[in-house]
Amino acid sequence: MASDTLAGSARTDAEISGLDALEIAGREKPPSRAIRLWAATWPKFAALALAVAIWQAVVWSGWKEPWALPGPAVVFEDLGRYALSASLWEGLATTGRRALVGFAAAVAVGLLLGLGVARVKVLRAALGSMITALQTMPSIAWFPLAILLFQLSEQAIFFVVVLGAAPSVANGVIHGVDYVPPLLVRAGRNLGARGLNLYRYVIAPAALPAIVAGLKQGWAFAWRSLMAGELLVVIAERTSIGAQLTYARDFSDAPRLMAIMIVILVLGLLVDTAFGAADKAIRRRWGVLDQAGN
Amino acid sequence: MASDTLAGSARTDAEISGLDALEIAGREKPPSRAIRLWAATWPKFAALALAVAIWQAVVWSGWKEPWALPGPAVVFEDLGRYALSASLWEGLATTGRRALVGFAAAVAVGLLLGLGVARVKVLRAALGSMITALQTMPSIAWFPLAILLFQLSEQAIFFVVVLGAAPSVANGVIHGVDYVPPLLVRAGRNLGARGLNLYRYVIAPAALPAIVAGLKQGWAFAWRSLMAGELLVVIAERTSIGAQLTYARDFSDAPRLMAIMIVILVLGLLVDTAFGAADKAIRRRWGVLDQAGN
Amino acid sequence: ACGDDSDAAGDSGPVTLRLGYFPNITHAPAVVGVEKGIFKEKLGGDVTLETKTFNAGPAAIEAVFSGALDATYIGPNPTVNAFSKSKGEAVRVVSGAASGGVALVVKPGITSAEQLRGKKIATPQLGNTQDVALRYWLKEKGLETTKEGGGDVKVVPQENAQTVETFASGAIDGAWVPEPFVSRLVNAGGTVLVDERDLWPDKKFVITNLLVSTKFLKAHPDVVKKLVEGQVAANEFVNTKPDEAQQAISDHIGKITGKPLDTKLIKQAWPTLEFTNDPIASSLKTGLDHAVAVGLTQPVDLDGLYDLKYLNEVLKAQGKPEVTQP
Amino acid sequence: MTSTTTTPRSATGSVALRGVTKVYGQGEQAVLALDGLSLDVAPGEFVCLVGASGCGKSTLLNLVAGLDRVSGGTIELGEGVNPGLMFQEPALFPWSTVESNVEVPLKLRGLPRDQRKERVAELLRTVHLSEFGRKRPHQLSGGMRQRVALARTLALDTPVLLMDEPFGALDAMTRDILHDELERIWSERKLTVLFVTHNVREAARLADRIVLLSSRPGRIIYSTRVDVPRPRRIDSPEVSAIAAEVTDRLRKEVGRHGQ
Amino acid sequence: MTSTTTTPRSATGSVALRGVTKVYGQGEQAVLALDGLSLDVAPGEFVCLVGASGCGKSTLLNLVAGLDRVSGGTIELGEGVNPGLMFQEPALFPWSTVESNVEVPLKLRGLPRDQRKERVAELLRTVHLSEFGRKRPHQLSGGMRQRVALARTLALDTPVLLMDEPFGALDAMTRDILHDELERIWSERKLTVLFVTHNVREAARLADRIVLLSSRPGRIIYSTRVDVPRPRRIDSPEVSAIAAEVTDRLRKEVGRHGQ
Ligand SMILES: Nc1ncnc2c1ncn2[C@@H]1O[C@H](COP(=O)(O)OP(=O)(O)OP(=O)(O)O)[C@@H](O)[C@H]1O
Ligand SMILES: Nc1ncnc2c1ncn2[C@@H]1O[C@H](COP(=O)(O)OP(=O)(O)OP(=O)(O)O)[C@@H](O)[C@H]1O
Ligand SMILES: [Mg+2]
Ligand SMILES: [Mg+2]
Repeated sequence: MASDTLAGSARTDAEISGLDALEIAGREKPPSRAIRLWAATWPKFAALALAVAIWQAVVWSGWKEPWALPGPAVVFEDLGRYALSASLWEGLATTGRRALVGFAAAVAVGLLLGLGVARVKVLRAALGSMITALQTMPSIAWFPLAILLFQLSEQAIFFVVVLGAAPSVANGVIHGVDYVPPLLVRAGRNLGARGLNLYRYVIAPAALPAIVAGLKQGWAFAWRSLMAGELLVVIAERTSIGAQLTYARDFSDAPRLMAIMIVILVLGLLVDTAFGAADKAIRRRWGVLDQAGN
Repeated sequence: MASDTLAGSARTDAEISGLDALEIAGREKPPSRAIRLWAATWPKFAALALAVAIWQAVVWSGWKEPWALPGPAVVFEDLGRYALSASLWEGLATTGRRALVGFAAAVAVGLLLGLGVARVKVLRAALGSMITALQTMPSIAWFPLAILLFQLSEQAIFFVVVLGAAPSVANGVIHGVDYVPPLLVRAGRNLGARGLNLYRYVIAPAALPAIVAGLKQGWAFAWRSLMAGELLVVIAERTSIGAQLTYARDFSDAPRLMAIMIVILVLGLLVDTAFGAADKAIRRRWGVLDQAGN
Repeated sequence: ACGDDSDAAGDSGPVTLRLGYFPNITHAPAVVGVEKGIFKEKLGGDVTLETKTFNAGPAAIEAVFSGALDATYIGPNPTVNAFSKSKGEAVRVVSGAASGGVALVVKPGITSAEQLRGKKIATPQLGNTQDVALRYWLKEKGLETTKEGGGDVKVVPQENAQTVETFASGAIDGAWVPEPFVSRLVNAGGTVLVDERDLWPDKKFVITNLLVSTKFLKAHPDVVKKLVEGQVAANEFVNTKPDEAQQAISDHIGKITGKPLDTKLIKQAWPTLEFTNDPIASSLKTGLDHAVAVGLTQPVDLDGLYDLKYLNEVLKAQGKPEVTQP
Repeated sequence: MTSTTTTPRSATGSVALRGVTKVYGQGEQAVLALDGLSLDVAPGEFVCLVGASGCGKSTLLNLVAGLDRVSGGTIELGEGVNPGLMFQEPALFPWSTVESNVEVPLKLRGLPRDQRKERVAELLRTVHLSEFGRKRPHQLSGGMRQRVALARTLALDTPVLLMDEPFGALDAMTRDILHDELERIWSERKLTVLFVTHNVREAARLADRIVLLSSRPGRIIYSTRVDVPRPRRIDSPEVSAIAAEVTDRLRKEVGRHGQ
Repeated sequence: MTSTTTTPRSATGSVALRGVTKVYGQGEQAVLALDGLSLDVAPGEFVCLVGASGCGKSTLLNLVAGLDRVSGGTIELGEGVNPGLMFQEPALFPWSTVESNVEVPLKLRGLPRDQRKERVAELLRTVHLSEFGRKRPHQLSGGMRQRVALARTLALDTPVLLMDEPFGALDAMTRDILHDELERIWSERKLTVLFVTHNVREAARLADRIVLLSSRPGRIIYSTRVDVPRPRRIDSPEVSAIAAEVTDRLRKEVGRHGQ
């Protein structure tokens, strides 16, 4: 292993605090791909194992009756049964499709709204504060309007999802655009980028990190709104994760409820991994990746 | 009025597209404080007036029965009655207190979690993706756990609020820390900032814009979670905005429902104004204010 | 948690009874009992009463399961769920509270079951009593339904509040719902096609009963007895002074929701309800059989759900007819 | 502050400033950066601006480029002229590679893809960075970034070039080479150049005329033609003589200001 | 790449590089920035580094400052020495005023408030920016920012100063003044200075020793003592002579590389 400045000089060692040591450790080049993969994986498994262990310990302590707090064994058994049943996969298909369509619509609306508000003064004065206000409106408040507008169709669900997620996306865009370094905007203008081209070549890429962050928050809003909205319309012959979640609760079926929670967490993890990969790619391009230590 | 380069040269005029014209208009110094205030206010009122006008037009068109979609007059009348009743103010007091306490707790948890995950490699590998996954978990999934842990106390509500909002705040922090310009981190380290001092003098202020954006998203999550959580349990005849909202819906009381929605929007507007002021102050300091045109 | 701290079945010392209910017309005895101080009076000075209101059954059951609640007024479905999910351990029904108050409301012009073919009918929740009742009734009329909402008649489970919205907007053609939603649908232009009372022997079926946690029952049987006394007294009040009871309900709802419930609506719904101390165990059993018949659940063993000893003691002391323990 | 509106002139490449005033901020905080500055640059002229730190040179270039508004006075440019400005900082787009950075103005002009590639390669050759086309700005040294910025500005192909200390971060040799390149391009394309530098020899090496600005507020206090025939060498005695004279003037100005 | 571990030396202010190698990136993308560079700087010595653009000067300073890890070799500093680095870019904190920027290292050293204020005022006077204490970085000109960065680095009060083209954005006069200031501080405090510059005259004006780096990968190809007695003047014949010689060497190196 290469020695280095910091190790070679006693004063630095003495001064390094705990966090710093971790940061510096993070900056060291990992010797191989396998070790890198392992370094990224073991903490996840450790965290998982720890969580399950604590859960099991609490259950064994007899703190609550098993029907109030079922143990991991019961839940994973139910999860297994759930995974083998058609209802999970049909539910995933329905909910997944709705999530994608709804999120796509929300992103489209949010991007347009965000760009408009961020760059057009009148719109900002008129709607700027409204965006956060809309964001705080709980989904159920929109249900009556959704039904008025779309009856019991899937559009009603999309309506709720878009109203839930678009403000979040828009806020991400506005934040990103607001913090584009003025020097880069000037550079872009001087290079001949006006109007839409300025967005395309300067503002959009400069705001991209914040936009991705906004999309991530927007996804969370979309998903939560969807879980609520799927109760709005239970369309014939179509089961959904949101409906199953509520039914599990309605039937006081704690193991199934927790099984569905695990499914939701896993989905969330997958989506976050996608966003994380996008973010990491951006950070690598921008040259801000190294500092965070991964 | 001062003439200027752009006006003085025909080529530029010709090339300016619509959006650009607005941007440039925005950069002109407003002659006085009164006009500035007016410029910030009229679009809001115009938007409001437009919204109410469309609403009234739809109602007059007879598209839906008045009890399904009440007109502005009916709603504002009910809002007036609501504002004069004790229930609004009691509800606001209860809900407002819960929102503040819950949000404060969420911010504390979120900041710690975010900083930890952003800078400690093992934590990031273990929990990084979990944060977004937690964020996507709908509030109702947490209700059974909240009751198990905190019985029917207000803590149960706070639990749901914190679980809803803290991931959002943490994500804001992580995003902010990830994009701190490496040069500034290096400068800080070289000036002798290690460990906590590095956070205090460099990372925290550099990440502040993103953190504020995260707090704003977190507030929206907190408020929505609260609206759901307040139904979890109504403690000792204590009324709350969340309970009132749901009961208005349960009783198909469309005017009251819309009145409460207006209250929520107004609250959201107020909160956004506070966040907006904070953000504007930061942008002024950083020198990125002018470009956005306000 | 006060429920657990006196494990010895002693009756001495201060006890806290945590009672749950919904601010709702079908929970009239509970609301009136709390509002008029009837429970307080019957429980006496040694017992502190803490009340919590809920919006829906699951949270109340979760609260009972977690030990946050000792007793609650609740409908038949959550009762069965709580009993079966805890393998018959967690809860006991100690008294009835209300019967009736459920109807199938349809768009005007629909006058027979046959006309429901191809129509959309709402119920509060998949597999709940009203859902089962609708499906069983349709089955008897020769109309098929499926769990997923297909078949001759499309059953759409949705929240009651939403049912009012969707009925008003014409998205559904009818709904099998409890009060006060029956009245509200009627006010929105619906007509009652079936009053569920007509389908039951003696026109009686349970809509609300009083549930206590087994733990609490074992630890404080005396307190439970006093609670049942309170329930009986509350029903007495409700049945003898309906006007005062209706006003009390309206006021109480106003306190929680910020807007008193229109007494007109309460008055309209009132006659369809019967406030009886009999939990009408047979209707619960029959309802379950129906659920099995329409393929919504597996058979559930309800043995031991009812513990009506205290109720009968109270009734006997007052010289009223006792109810049958199943 | 007085001001007038003007009509554009026809001479492509000419730059005319009339009583240009620039105030930053408002009220007590206000900073008078330029005070009634007038300057005529003929088409094809190479003018070097010299002045103390903070005297308003960058401000002036920003105004001419139309990126800021004058507080008073007017700036006239030839019809349809969009001056190219090379900023004092590289101002590269951190999300793009070196190639893409240089390609942006070509894309914006709508050049077809193969012509763009060709031109980018040529420009990178001019600034001696051919091997670095696929790197990102953060992977370059300070001087390399400056050269990329130069290539990007040259890619604009405008008749008026505004350059703010374009060679400040370069070693003497690389700078010499780029002086030659810039002079070649300038004379080939008959560019008008407004060039800010702190290196008086550089000014004498490149300029047709050297203009000296006073310290805050910026005004022209001295202007001299450089009549040394081209090609010049930066270490030739003629260039040194001119440089010495300008340095002398500058010294007086800064000295005066210091008292 | 060979490497050894070493123990810290005792001499405060000494800097010793032994076979320092630095590789950026991995695999095919890898860039060898420094290749086995060895250099000893005695305590109190003023060394100027000169070299072509992109030859690894900034890399070297970053390594000495402990902000990057060497790929091979060792760097030894006096015990407990934390070298102060003035970056090639100003690297000011955009969220703070000029005063607060300069105050940061003082705060981090735990100086009491009134001493801090005094020291900040003194440092701003040194860089001639007393009036600009309350401005923010974005309100300053390029040269002003550089001077703030200088003040901030000086506030560190360390025995070893690393400076990366610290006066690159300054006009000749301001630079002369700051040369004097830097020389005064250096001799008063007996600092060790490693100073990167492209201005060979500046190097000859300031340095005890001038070190010339080759182009990628960076290696020392020439090193000369400047034996001109102090105080020196930048336009004195002795300084010019040394500058001419170094320029000559540099020219040869760049020329060799160009072929
Ligand atoms: N955005 C701004 N807000 C306030 N003041 C500003 C702003 N930009 C520049 N100034 C002030 O205007 C004056 C001139 O600045 P300018 O950048 O034009 O100087 P310069 O001649 O380019 O200096 P240098 O050679 O150091 O780059 C300075 O005093 C500076 O503080
Ligand atoms: N982060 C990085 N990733 C990859 N390559 C880098 C990185 N930083 C520097 N380099 C490369 O290392 C070499 C040396 O860079 P360095 O910044 O040290 O040069 P320099 O001598 O300071 O040049 P200049 O005088 O232009 O500032 C260059 O070829 C550069 O491309
Ligand atoms: Mg400048
Ligand atoms: Mg460098």
